[in-house]
Amino acid sequence: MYQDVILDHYKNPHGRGLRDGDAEVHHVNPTCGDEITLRVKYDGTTVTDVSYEGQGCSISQASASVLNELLVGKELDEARRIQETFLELMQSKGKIEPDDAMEEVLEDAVAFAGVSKYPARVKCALLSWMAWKDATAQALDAGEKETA
Amino acid sequence: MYQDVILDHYKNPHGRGLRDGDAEVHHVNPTCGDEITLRVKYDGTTVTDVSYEGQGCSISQASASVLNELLVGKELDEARRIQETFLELMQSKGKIEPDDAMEEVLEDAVAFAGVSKYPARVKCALLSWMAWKDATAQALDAGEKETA
Amino acid sequence: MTQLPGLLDDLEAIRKDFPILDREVHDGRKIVYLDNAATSQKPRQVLDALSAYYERHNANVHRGVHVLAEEATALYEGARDKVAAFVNAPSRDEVIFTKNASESLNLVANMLGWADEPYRVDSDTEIVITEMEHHSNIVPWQLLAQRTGAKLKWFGLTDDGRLDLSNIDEVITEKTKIVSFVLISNILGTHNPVEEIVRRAQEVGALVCVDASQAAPHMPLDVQALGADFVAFTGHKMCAPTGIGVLWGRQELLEDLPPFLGGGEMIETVSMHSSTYAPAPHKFEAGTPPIAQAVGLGAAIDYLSNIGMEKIHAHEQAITEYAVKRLIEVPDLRIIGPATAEDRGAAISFTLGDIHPHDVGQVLDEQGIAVRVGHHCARPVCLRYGIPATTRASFYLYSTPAEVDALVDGLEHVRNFFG
Amino acid sequence: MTQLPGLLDDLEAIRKDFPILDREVHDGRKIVYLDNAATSQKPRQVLDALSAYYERHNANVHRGVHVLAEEATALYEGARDKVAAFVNAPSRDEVIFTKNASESLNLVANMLGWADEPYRVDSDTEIVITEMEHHSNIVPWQLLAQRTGAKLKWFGLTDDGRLDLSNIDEVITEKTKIVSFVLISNILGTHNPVEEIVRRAQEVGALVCVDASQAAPHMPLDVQALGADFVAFTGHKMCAPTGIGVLWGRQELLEDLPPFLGGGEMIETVSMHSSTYAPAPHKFEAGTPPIAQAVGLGAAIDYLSNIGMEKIHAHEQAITEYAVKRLIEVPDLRIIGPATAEDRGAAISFTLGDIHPHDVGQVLDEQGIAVRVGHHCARPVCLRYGIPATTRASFYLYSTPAEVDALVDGLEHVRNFFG
Ligand SMILES: Cc1ncc(COP(=O)(O)O)c(C=O)c1O
Ligand SMILES: Cc1ncc(COP(=O)(O)O)c(C=O)c1O
Repeated sequence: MYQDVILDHYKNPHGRGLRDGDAEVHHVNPTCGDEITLRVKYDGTTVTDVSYEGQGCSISQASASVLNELLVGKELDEARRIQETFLELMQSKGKIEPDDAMEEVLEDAVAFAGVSKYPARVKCALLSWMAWKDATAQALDAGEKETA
Repeated sequence: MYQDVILDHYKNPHGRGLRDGDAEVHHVNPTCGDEITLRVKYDGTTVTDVSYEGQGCSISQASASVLNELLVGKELDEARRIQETFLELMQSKGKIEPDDAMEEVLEDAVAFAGVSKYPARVKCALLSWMAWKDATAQALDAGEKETA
Repeated sequence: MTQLPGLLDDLEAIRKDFPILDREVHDGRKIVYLDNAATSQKPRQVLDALSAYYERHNANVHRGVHVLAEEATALYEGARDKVAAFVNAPSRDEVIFTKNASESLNLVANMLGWADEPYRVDSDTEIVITEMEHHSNIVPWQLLAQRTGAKLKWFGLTDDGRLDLSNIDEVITEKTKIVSFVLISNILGTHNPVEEIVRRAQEVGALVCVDASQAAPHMPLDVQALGADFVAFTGHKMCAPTGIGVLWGRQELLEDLPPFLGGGEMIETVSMHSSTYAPAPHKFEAGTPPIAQAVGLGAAIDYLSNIGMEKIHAHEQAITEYAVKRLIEVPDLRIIGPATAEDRGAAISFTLGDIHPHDVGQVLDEQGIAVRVGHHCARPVCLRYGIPATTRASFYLYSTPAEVDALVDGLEHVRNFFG
Repeated sequence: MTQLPGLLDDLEAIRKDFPILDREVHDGRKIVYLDNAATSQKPRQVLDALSAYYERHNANVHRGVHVLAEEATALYEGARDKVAAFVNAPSRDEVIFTKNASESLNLVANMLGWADEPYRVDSDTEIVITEMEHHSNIVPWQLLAQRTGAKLKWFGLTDDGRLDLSNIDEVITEKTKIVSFVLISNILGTHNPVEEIVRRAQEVGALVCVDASQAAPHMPLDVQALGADFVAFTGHKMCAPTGIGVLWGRQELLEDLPPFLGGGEMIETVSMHSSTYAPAPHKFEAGTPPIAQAVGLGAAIDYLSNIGMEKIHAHEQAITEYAVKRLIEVPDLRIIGPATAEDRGAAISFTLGDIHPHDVGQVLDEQGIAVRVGHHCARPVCLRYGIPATTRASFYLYSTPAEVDALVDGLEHVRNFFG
């Protein structure tokens, strides 16, 4: 399960550190103590930044780094599609063999396909993605209230 | 376990029915619902009567009949010795093969030796004997109080 | 062999699956096991599943990152899937593993005792059970009533062994918080009318708990069709190992209700000052669960389902009908409970003249016939019918008409012996 | 093979008794099972006892008059005798079978919550535990405290992983009703000083409950020598099946204290209006007990006793001493808990630089080495030492020095992999 891509992201994380954002969340994986604090920043419907800090295993750390690389700069719809595809892959119990179409969407994140075989580790891989989803919902809520 | 002696006592019980006594007890075997009401009568230290009524299986009924036959007319010490010997036999888990000496003490009651192999039935066989012990203690207590 | 419509075709093959049925007792008599309401025998397939678990996959479940822990977890949680499918649960998370049906019922009683409104049982509220409950569905409610001040009420019985629901509107009232009753009585064999009770309970907003210990082993069980809120049953009566029971509960309830036992596995996060709990079912499974026993229960469910619960039910109905017919021919024999095969399960209680059930059971045993005697953990039923105890013969998928014949012959012998 | 003084002579023969130790994982690697504090493996002898029970003797226990019921009862109650002898209980009636140690500990907490004076835990009283307890010895007391208003207090830990008893007179006071603590910690390995705690508890008239889950499998356990009032442990960690635990309690207490679960088997007599309870231990065993599992526990006790608990303890001490010596040589490895072999059990927790325990465990698993990672159901210990989790290797009678070597080599590989 430790693809080189994963180890690379673990050792050299992208976009790590907390920067200015529209919303912040703190998520914990109670079974193993992995934690993440994550902020999202939007410009209209464009993801302009995802910044984060946390502690955890290589899988949860690498996964946050891949998320940053993949989602920053994307339109919200596209980012959501990526998040959902990643979720689907991680819940596949190793049964999805990523095809070209999926690889195009997920890029480096397809390296996590192997992790989906390990139920105990799926939650690690999903930690930052769930945090992003949550933070995004909060940012949009806040945005709407401001507009209203 | 159903020796002829036991069946005889079951079908033709000795001394059944409640008569005048110095003390009365009511004992129940909760696991099977066997019940006995038993009265003892003493003349000094002589067992002059053991009368009883109850419902239960052949073992508990026959055992009460044997008790009546064995103890009525005996001196208290002798009756106690019989009771203790019977208790010992019943708790032997089938490991005591009654010898002549025991047969002399227990007479018909040696027929219950086989019952001691059946843990579920030992309590049935002991029901009246425990009731007798209890009633006797009460009768003596009462006697002492009168004397005092 | 006597042929009856409805019997399982492959009865001989099925019997071969159960090693103990070859057991000889009392100098070479093949055992006639008619004590299935107490516990069932176990097929080879279940014993093999146990051995395979211990010999190849044994580890503690959840949280492990090593192969064995992952395999054990998959097997344990796989058993939960099987149970969920077996009872047609809307969600696998509604299936709680306990140690037996008694724990399942105590779990419900305790959850309600510690619950917040609107579920809380307290001194202003009432609990309803019936007079034909197993002690395991009486004592937990007596304890709850004592400890909370709630009032315990119950449905009585008719002379022919059925629930007397004539006063249902007085028994189940606006004060009732919970109605707990047995689907099929282990002593009378009565199959109770669920719908009428559920309808009235829902009318007053009471929860319904069904003790399906004598139903789950014998017929298709559909918790959604039952309409209850909780359903309890026990593994050892349905070909599974001892040490495993099930409580099914509706998801919203399991989310709202407080935990019962505290410990490992049931928590989300613990500090010395406070703890939060895992979502159901884990919230209710403190400590290392009965892992191998759950796996065994899964194998038992596979075994029963492969044969088919409908077919098993038909088989037992045929046997029961035949048994009722033959038993009522025995002089002085009185059936305690419905004396027909309608709306009844495969347990038949009876008395035989004045002969005490202990003596009946013992003399049957000498002939290799295993029945149960006593109050069958349902003493109020004996009180109700004014008898100290009954003799009970109870059947299962491997029971044969020849075994019924052996019982009837055995009873003849009992009568002669004490006659 | 590395030879250490104290190792069991017949280690190879012993390993052959455990079928799973031949298991290969990840393309033909023989498993190195170092997760014994989570659960132990089972010897053939125990599996055979289970099969023999189900294939020849299975029946429900107590009250039965047929052969199988008598045999099953004798086997079940025989297992109680074996447990009583194993822990040197003054009476067999002091041995209660539960489903696991967690239930045993919850049973104590609940008995005290419902007890009359002088045992009753209520809002004027205090409960004492320690910061190194397993969640199963924390959460039941938190629940009890919440539900009764009692105050929960605890002993803290020293930097080297031992109980800090310096303030014992402030922690255990005249208000203390119960002191419950672990004999050997499952995360730190610490073996706690019983005498000092028992002395102080007795001084103030508090009861003492000892969680011996990590002690009973590994060394002679003598409840009389301990001087406690209750001792809990669990079968699956000592070669027995899952689904069985033990609570030993002093007879007078068991007589005085109220029941916990209600149901079949635990009663003396039941009517709809009230019930009376059987004497201990049955008062605390509601429903069909884990019969086969108790029989399996009896077989496990025979197995361990035949080898000898003293010898098993010496073996594990030798392995642990060797493991500590080798582990502290691994760069960046920090032992969480006593870093010596004195007064410690055979579980060793550690961190490895910044590498997360999940990663350590996973890469060890790829090499066939099974360890546990996480908070080991003792999260307050992780909080205390400011770490998210640990990696834990834990040994048993079948562990070998070669397995310790494999672990150390495996850790080297982990360091290189993430280095
Ligand atoms: C110290 C300690 N106490 C209690 C327990 C709980 O045992 P069980 O999970 O069998 O209930 C464990 C093991 O998990 C333990 O290590
Ligand atoms: C109707 C009924 N309810 C509950 C139980 C209790 O089951 P267990 O003893 O497995 O807890 C039984 C069986 O003993 C039963 O027949």
